[in-house]
Amino acid sequence: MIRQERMTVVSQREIAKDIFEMTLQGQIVQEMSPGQFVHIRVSDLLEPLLRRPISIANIQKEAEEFTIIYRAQGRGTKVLSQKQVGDEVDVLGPLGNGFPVEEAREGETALLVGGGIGVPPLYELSKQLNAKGVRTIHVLGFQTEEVAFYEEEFTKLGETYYVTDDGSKGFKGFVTDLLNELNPDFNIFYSCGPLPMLRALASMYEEKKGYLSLEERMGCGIGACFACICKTEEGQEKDYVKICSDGPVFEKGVVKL
Amino acid sequence: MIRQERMTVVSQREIAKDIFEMTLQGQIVQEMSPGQFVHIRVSDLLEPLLRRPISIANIQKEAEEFTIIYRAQGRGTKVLSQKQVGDEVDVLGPLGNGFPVEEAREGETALLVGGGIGVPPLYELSKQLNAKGVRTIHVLGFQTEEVAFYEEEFTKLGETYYVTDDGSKGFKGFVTDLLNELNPDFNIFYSCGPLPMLRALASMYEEKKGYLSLEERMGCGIGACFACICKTEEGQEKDYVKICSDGPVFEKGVVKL
Amino acid sequence: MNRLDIQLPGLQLKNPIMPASGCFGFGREYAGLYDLSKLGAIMIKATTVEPRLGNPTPRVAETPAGMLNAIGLQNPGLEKVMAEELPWLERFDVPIIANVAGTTPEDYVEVARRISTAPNVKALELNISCPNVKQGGITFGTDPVIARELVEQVKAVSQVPVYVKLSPNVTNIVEMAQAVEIGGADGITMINTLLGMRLDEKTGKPVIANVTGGLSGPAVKPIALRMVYEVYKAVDIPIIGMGGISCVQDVIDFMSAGASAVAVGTMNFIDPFICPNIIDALPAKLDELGVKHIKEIIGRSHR
Amino acid sequence: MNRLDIQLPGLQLKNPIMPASGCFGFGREYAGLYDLSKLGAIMIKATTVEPRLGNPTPRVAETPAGMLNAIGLQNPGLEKVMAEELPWLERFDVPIIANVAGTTPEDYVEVARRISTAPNVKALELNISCPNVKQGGITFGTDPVIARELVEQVKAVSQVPVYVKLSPNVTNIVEMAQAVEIGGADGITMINTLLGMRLDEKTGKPVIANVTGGLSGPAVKPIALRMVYEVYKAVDIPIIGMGGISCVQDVIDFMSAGASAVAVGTMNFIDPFICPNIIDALPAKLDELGVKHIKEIIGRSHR
Ligand SMILES: Cc1cc2nc3c(=O)[nH]c(=O)nc-3n(C[C@H](O)[C@H](O)[C@H](O)COP(=O)(O)OP(=O)(O)OC[C@H]3O[C@@H](n4cnc5c(N)ncnc54)[C@H](O)[C@@H]3O)c2cc1C
Ligand SMILES: Cc1cc2nc3c(=O)[nH]c(=O)nc-3n(C[C@H](O)[C@H](O)[C@H](O)COP(=O)(O)OP(=O)(O)OC[C@H]3O[C@@H](n4cnc5c(N)ncnc54)[C@H](O)[C@@H]3O)c2cc1C
Ligand SMILES: Cc1cc2nc3c(=O)[nH]c(=O)nc-3n(C[C@H](O)[C@H](O)[C@H](O)COP(=O)(O)O)c2cc1C
Ligand SMILES: Cc1cc2nc3c(=O)[nH]c(=O)nc-3n(C[C@H](O)[C@H](O)[C@H](O)COP(=O)(O)O)c2cc1C
Ligand code: FES
Ligand code: FES
Repeated sequence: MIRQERMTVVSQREIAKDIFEMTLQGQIVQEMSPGQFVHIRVSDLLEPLLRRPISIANIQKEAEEFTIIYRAQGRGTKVLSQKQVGDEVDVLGPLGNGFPVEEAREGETALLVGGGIGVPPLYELSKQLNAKGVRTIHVLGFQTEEVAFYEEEFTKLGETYYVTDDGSKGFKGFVTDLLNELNPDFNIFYSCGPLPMLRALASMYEEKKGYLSLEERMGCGIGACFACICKTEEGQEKDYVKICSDGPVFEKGVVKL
Repeated sequence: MIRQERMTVVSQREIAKDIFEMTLQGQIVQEMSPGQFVHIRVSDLLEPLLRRPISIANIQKEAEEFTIIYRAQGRGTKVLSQKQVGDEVDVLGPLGNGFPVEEAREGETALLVGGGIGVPPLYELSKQLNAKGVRTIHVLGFQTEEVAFYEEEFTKLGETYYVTDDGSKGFKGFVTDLLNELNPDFNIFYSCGPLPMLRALASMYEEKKGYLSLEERMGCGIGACFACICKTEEGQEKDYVKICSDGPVFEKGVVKL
Repeated sequence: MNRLDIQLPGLQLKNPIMPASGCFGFGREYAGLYDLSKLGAIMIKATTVEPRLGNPTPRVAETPAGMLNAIGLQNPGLEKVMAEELPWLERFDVPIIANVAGTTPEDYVEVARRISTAPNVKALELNISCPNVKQGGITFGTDPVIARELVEQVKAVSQVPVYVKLSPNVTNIVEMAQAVEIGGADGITMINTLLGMRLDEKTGKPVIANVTGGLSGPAVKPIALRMVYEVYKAVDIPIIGMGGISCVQDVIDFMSAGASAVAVGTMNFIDPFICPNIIDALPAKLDELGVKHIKEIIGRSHR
Repeated sequence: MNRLDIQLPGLQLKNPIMPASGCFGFGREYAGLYDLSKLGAIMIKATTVEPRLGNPTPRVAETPAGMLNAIGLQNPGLEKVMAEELPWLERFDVPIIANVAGTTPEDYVEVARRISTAPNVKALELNISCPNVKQGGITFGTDPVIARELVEQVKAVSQVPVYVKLSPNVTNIVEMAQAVEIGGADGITMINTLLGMRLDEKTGKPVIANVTGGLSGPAVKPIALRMVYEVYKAVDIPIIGMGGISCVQDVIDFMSAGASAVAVGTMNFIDPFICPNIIDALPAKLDELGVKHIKEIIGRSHR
């Protein structure tokens, strides 16, 4: 169930240039699953006004804590990055439908492809896949080394490749370039990142089962305002889906990319 | 000179119901005098937007600290009351022309009459008067005991009388009622508080030299926007004064009350 | 004693608080959060004869204390609203106000004729003020003669009272209000959004794919309040006020200016529980103001 | 190389940043804070033939991300402005834009004729959009025919180029802009304030003694930006844009939408150093955008 909760900041640190990792404590953690997101009110004042959608990156149910990783670039995320341990944050969540962990079976291999601030939700996904005995390969794209993060964390869980636009870390180029070279063997892929990346992946692995997490500007985050519409491919039951409540994760082939 | 400074909160406490005492540290303290005010931006965000004018209640030049006492009632002052020690606050000041301490001479007696949140600036005034050997009598009006403050502080400096609307502390009634009974002997009076009180005082002590501190809603606080105009009595050089830059303290008889 | 009930043409409101059209879908999402029967009424999303997919995305953008939207009247169309959405809403004890939109007068008439027969639709809200569609919408809302004629035509077919939703994007809001009153409107709802724009910081191009969008949220409240105040003085039909309501005090403000009830739009997105929270907070507010029934507040600015 | 200079009719601007009329007095107060020669220009407070005391107080009220004002064109009158304020401003190396107001066309003509002869007045800004005075002001700003005629009369007597300040309180801003262009305006300044209101929480009565006030500040920026965007497409004279500018990005936004220069109003009250701060921040912003001269930004939303 979707709930609104004032959660407490347990930790906040800058883990890469303008990239913050924040851990929040509260009850709604119990209902979270990988690929879902929360809608965060960064200030109790009326400006910035709208909530910010941020993916769930790490869930720790026993501690009632979850972690987000976000880029403090615009006005709202900058305000968020100024919160201190002990401050309260108004969180609406968990929202949307996440990555289907159940679609990968024990012993199979899952390819996880992330780009920039699309990388965070893949971490919890990888944790849960590994927990059920799915092997994971991580291919993570960033602009430069400066803004890359979580190398240690991902490496612990499986084979991990970094790709940067300028080659400052790992492979130079696009994640799809690396994938072409690597030609990994896998049963299913999950991805979150910029649209061009998702598009390239979807056409590259047309034959494979795959799940893609999309982004759009949001109003309500719960399906009421029709802000985050995405048209579907021919032959789907509905003409459109709402990214916030039908997604943000869709099976490849459902939405027009 | 008027300056804008990010000052640091050194202490903040609730000293009566919804009445906060906040001490700020910074360089502009050096230029402050009693009866002047500061214009405070309560948030770096765009809402609440306008600065709040608050009187200077206590100046400690050696420590580079000054104190304000304010009622957290509206939106902006409530935000201010949530600031914690170590937070920074954007202060414009010192502003306006304060109480002329020099008009009272050593050995003379000054009557200080305050009402509600008009009481704070009288504290620094009393300190400075006492420092130069002027005897002070304090008559302080509040709605109820709950919202009264600084009894100890004022009592240390001179004879102090409290007046409340409901008699819950000190004399019951208006400050002017008490003054009628008390009939104090003094050379000069200084006052800050609600307009009806200032009006009553001005007519009660028509013969005496007196200084009154006025309030008006402000925009700029420095004399540029013409928000805080007050008409003057006949015979004055100008038709109007600006409370922020010509005042907030005026000699009795200058402005139309 | 119910201190909050309000009677308006066609509407027996338990309380004067309702979600504004387009900010609450057809209620399904919020029904997962709280009991919709708590609301005074529900203004459902604009309905047109045919289903509409609306404008391309991005459709929303943030502005200082406000937001822009250019949804473009996306809705499943009259048939589906009649067959699925309205019957589903019958489970709640709450009157529905159907927001009616179209491209031509015939569209409006057709939607009004049909939708006004739904058992839980107690009133229509003629949307002559949507700034986000090329045809219809706002053009009906900026010309008093066209507006009056449209109201007359819709009144002729509607089975329930007709409220007209005014656009703030006009030189003279009073003239528009008087025109729809003459046309036979039973009430006025106001205001719809103000036309605005945001640019992408890097490219300088409009953020909203439709170039401009409708501005709503707290930023517009002073404008909405002024317009309600002016219209209250000039017409004899009741006003449902909206535009930036974000707290119980804002409700008091709109009713003081002359609104008989209010709608909350944008703030549902920021605080999904805002409507029930405001309803719960109203009695204490009335105590504070020394008022027995909320009706006593209506129009007090003018007294 | 100066990357910020802008040439406009009558105005050689070092940079496109100037304080907006009424938000900077005649410069004296801000001159105590920084060197006014740093500014691109100064738009001085509205000047009328006779001295004016303006409206009763309260004259300002806060709103979400904005403020209302109803100063009512208080000013010392033409004689004193000519004799004291303008000569005093001559010590700064900065062009003055004189804001001209009045009750009748004759008033406007009289002020324009005289004030345009002051040596540092390089342009006039015809204020046909003040919402806070009963007569004149906004009535000239909402009727295109009356506006055009007034511009023609003022142009006939002015020694310097005439900019016309448009009111946003109209159905069709483009029509107004085109009318003043036909009337001979050399440029347009926009926007003035939007008519709004705030009520006292306890009494429900208007906070502003004049009942309504003009809304300004960040809240109105999306509306102002949309209007600049629309007018830029429709006229060939330059625009000085304003309405809610609060940071260097806002300047880029207004110029992207089509303004050749901008004015900062309300935010001077919140951050008295905002104009010089923005000027200092502009070069780095241009670097970020990969632009050599700020001129290249003008109108880029349309390209
Ligand atoms: C389902 C979902 C999950 C996301 N997960 C993450 C995450 O884990 N980490 C992360 O750093 N970012 C994530 N994003 C992107 C993040 O929401 C935006 O970067 C953020 O909202 C921008 O806000 P701002 O205050 O920095 O920018 P501003 O420019 O102040 O934002 C203005 C408005 O535009 C919206 N907006 C701007 N950019 C985007 C965008 N790219 N996507 C959606 N809305 C946008 C904002 O939400 C806000 O309403 C996610 C987005 C979605 C839709
Ligand atoms: C020169 C001067 C000195 C002052 N000194 C003190 C002091 O020492 N302690 C104290 O508690 N109060 C003082 N006040 C009053 C104080 O400024 C207001 O109580 C405060 O601005 C209200 O802000 P808010 O956020 O609580 O209310 P809101 O209702 O959010 O205020 C909305 C707007 O109205 C203005 N406003 C509301 N009430 C007043 C008022 N009474 N006077 C001026 N502006 C008002 C606010 O500044 C703001 O712009 C002083 C006022 C002036 C003019
Ligand atoms: C996302 C969104 C969609 C809207 N859709 C409609 C609509 O379909 N019909 C309508 O009459 N008004 C629509 N509106 C306008 C609102 O009903 C309301 O009049 C306006 O937003 C002002 O109220 P607010 O400031 O509380 O949001 C919409 C507003 C928003 C923000
Ligand atoms: C207190 C105040 C006084 C103003 N006085 C004038 C004036 O005398 N003449 C004028 O043309 N505009 C006047 N304006 C309007 C501003 O010049 C400007 O057009 C408007 O405030 C929008 O800009 P902003 O949002 O940056 O304030 C005034 C605005 C304010 C806030
Ligand atoms: S954000 Fe409102 S429907 Fe998706
Ligand atoms: S507050 Fe601006 S002149 Fe006094």
